[in-house]
Amino acid sequence: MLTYEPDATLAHRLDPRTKLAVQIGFAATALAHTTPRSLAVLSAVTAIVLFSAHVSIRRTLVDYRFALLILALAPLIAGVTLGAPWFDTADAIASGLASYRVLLILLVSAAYVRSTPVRDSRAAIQRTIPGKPGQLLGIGVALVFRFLPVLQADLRTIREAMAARLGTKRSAVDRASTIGILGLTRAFDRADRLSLALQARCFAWNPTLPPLAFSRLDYPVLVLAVALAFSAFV
Amino acid sequence: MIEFESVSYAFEDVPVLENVSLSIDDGKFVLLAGGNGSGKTTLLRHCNGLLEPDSGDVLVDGTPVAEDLIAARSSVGMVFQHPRDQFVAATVGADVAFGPENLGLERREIDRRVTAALEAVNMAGREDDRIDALSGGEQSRVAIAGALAMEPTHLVLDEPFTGLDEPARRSVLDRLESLAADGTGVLLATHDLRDVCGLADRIIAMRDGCVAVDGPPAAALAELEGLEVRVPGR
Amino acid sequence: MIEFESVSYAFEDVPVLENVSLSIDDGKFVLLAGGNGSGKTTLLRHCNGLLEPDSGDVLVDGTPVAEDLIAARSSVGMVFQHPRDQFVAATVGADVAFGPENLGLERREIDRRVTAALEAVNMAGREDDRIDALSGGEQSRVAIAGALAMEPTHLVLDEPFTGLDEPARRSVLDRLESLAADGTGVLLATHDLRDVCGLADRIIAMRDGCVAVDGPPAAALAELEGLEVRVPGR
Amino acid sequence: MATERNSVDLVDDTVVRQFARAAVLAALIGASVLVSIPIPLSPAPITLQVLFVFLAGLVLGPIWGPFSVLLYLTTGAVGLPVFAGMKGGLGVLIGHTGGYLWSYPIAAALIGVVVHRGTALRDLRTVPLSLVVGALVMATILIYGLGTAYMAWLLEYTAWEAITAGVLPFIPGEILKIAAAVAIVRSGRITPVRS
Ligand SMILES: Nc1ncnc2c1ncn2[C@@H]1O[C@H](COP(=O)(O)OP(=O)(O)OP(=O)(O)O)[C@@H](O)[C@H]1O
Ligand SMILES: Nc1ncnc2c1ncn2[C@@H]1O[C@H](COP(=O)(O)OP(=O)(O)OP(=O)(O)O)[C@@H](O)[C@H]1O
Ligand SMILES: O=C(O)CCCC[C@@H]1SC[C@@H]2NC(=O)N[C@@H]21
Ligand SMILES: [Mg+2]
Ligand SMILES: [Mg+2]
Repeated sequence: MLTYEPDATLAHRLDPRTKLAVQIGFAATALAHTTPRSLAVLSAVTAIVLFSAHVSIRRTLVDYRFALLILALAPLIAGVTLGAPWFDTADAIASGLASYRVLLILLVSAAYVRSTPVRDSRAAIQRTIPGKPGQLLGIGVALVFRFLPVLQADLRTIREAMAARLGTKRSAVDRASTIGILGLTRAFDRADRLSLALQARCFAWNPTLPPLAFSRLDYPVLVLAVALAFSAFV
Repeated sequence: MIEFESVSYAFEDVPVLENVSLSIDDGKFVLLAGGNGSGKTTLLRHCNGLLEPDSGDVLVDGTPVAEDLIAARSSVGMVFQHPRDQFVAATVGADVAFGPENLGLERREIDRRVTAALEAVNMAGREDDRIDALSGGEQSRVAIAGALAMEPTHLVLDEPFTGLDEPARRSVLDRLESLAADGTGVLLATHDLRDVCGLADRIIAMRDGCVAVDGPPAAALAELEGLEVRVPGR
Repeated sequence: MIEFESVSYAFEDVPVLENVSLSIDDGKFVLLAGGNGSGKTTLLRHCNGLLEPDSGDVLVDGTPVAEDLIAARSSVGMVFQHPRDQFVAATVGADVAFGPENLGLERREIDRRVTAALEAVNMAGREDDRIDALSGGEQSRVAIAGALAMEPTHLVLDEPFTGLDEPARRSVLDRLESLAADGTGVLLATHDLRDVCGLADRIIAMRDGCVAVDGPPAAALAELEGLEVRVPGR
Repeated sequence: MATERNSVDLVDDTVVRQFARAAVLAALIGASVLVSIPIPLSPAPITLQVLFVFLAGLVLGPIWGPFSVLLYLTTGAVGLPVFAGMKGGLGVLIGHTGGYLWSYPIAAALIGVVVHRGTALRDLRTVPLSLVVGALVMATILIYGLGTAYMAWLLEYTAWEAITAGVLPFIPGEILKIAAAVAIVRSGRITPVRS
């Protein structure tokens, strides 16, 4: 699975806001252009981005194999017609090019995922989105990061608790509904206890934010991001 | 009898148990001591197949656990380190009855066992209480009752005295003693040997995933120096 | 100083605290004893406004908690009975830093406190460990560190020694002793008075939601008969 | 010390309570994608996300429900593997299932507004069943409308192609999810925070 990995690549050293800007600029221009020529240019940009984060294209494509399959399927669905000629090649090609750009967008965001720890993303959100919503979204991201494995583990624990006392002997429906209801109530119990923990630890609107600063490296990349965004209009 | 034959286990790539061999005879009261992170919980979870060894074998009454999980789980009762992980129902009575129900017992026998188990932990008459409205120590008691009600031939307890008050602790200890006298094998993990080591037939102490000390109390106590365990007189 | 003035509290219609009055002076080490369900946790949760009394008043440093929650929450640090209820971040370092961050301290000071708190619980250098991958006792230690790092003027601990091994328990006790000596008010709920009552300035014991005994250790110990608490020599 | 404390601006307790629920529910939506069943008929897999979007609107209401879903989208955007098939990244939000994802917060808001009629949350057991079901059906229509429209635009499908690929295969599943959501809130095990 594609997740953050500590490293010292160019992408790892960039400010998360710069990397977000690049993704947005890239997506904007990719959504605007589907000619083979522009897709060739965008492919080159994608390759550079992936290289700068040491993302292995092969591993990423394996991770995204399902999305790939889907995107390969898209032109077929688009090409099939209800009457003669049964298959419209022009439609299929148009859809094929359109889904190829979606693949490029996915790959570019893979570079961000590989190179950005949650702490950085949280800091970027809190510094970019003003006021209380930004604050809550930032902390919220950190909390989801904590609770995602916890809730997954809860489901495992419930299954273990049932297994340890031979719950495996019950019917599948009985087991599934126990796991479902228990998993859900446990999650909401956790939320209510989390709110006590936040209160006890002085959860405030104006905490010290994680450190974050643009470096010299960021400016040229930001210029690139802006250029990409503007190229959407040409 | 529960036997470990050169069992090793690692979480991902961190080794936690290394080449552990031991056996717990029926009718013996065995203590499992060791510092935080020494591998006690990991060891106990092998006894009923919640974890499977990476190498080596765990046998219950002569059969490898993996070969007959149902047999292992009906003869090994387990109290989890965190009582809340163990609950599968919303009320005390329903939770304690869960195991006996899965054993396919008659309703009369189930009720008898639930009552007896709740008495042993000083929670008689609390069948209809909601588990999430109990205090911490009361929850620990219900977790113990859940395992007792299965009347297993081996009982494995992971720091079961957490949060128990004095009469409850006394009562559970008495019950464990009389169970052992009647032939149940009891394996109890704890940090504090001070007043249980008088009851034990044997003490096993772990360090860094290995069995460091294993023997009758008198001999074992002398060797526990440096093992991060509380002993009488220290 | 933390003061309770005839505080009563009921969960729905079940009375849990009845007319509790007491005060905890700065620099005193006070033990709170009592059987399961006697109301210790409920009482402690009033100290920083996690619960509000149905009648009566709780004052921190002379101000009613409800009137100035900020003061109460930043000056009363709390360790929960279940360490896992207390975590708000995915890694040890991020969790311990959460309190100081919300107090708006400078990054340097935050880092200093995190390091010091982790040292006090024998977890130095474990900042980047994932909390979910810690053993039970290691989690208890991190929970204590989270409260210590807030450097509160009152410290409230609900059975903090749960699952701690001997060196960690010793280290935490030492830290509590030296904090009390430096003026922090320490209120520690526990079932086992055996080796802490030598350190205490005062013992409060509860029964059925009322304060049953309150006084210096020597006098209190003599009155604890029948109060479901472990005392030395019993 | 005193000045330092005065500068702390505590988050209100009722806000904390709803916020904590929103965060945990966002994590729950993310955990639910462990079950993603690819189907050959469609570029989108079968998932349980919509069930939790329903619960967000029903249990958290018109403000915190959409917030929770928005938080889910944000964590996905910054790379947590919370989207279908355990994927993450801003790209997914722009990709072929992006329309569905963007419709989720709007759907949660719609359910919250219809069911609770305002920011003070109602006890769900007192809300007429028809209103709950009606809200869920409207939300479903919204999700599929936006989801398929975006997919059709992005992948250059005609309207009919988009409907066969983006709507029809999911209808039976959607009926089950509505039934499950209704059963859960009627059971009374999970209730909105009422102040
Ligand atoms: N899920 C997990 N993933 C990775 N490592 C783990 C996991 N669970 C435990 N560990 C590690 O395995 C080691 C042994 O853990 P275990 O829980 O068996 O210790 P223990 O002896 O029961 O400790 P305690 O007295 O604190 O309960 C610890 O160092 C812990 O960090
Ligand atoms: N959320 C709740 N709803 C209803 N009743 C509760 C709730 N929490 C606690 N109680 C009841 O209040 C009483 C006191 O609980 P409390 O947790 O304060 O006890 P305690 O002294 O901390 O016990 P322990 O030593 O077991 O931790 C118990 O009888 C418990 O059943
Ligand atoms: O990439 C994602 O995470 C979004 C997947 C969208 C799945 C859609 S939502 C409506 C429909 N019903 C399903 O079960 N799956 C699709
Ligand atoms: Mg353990
Ligand atoms: Mg308690």
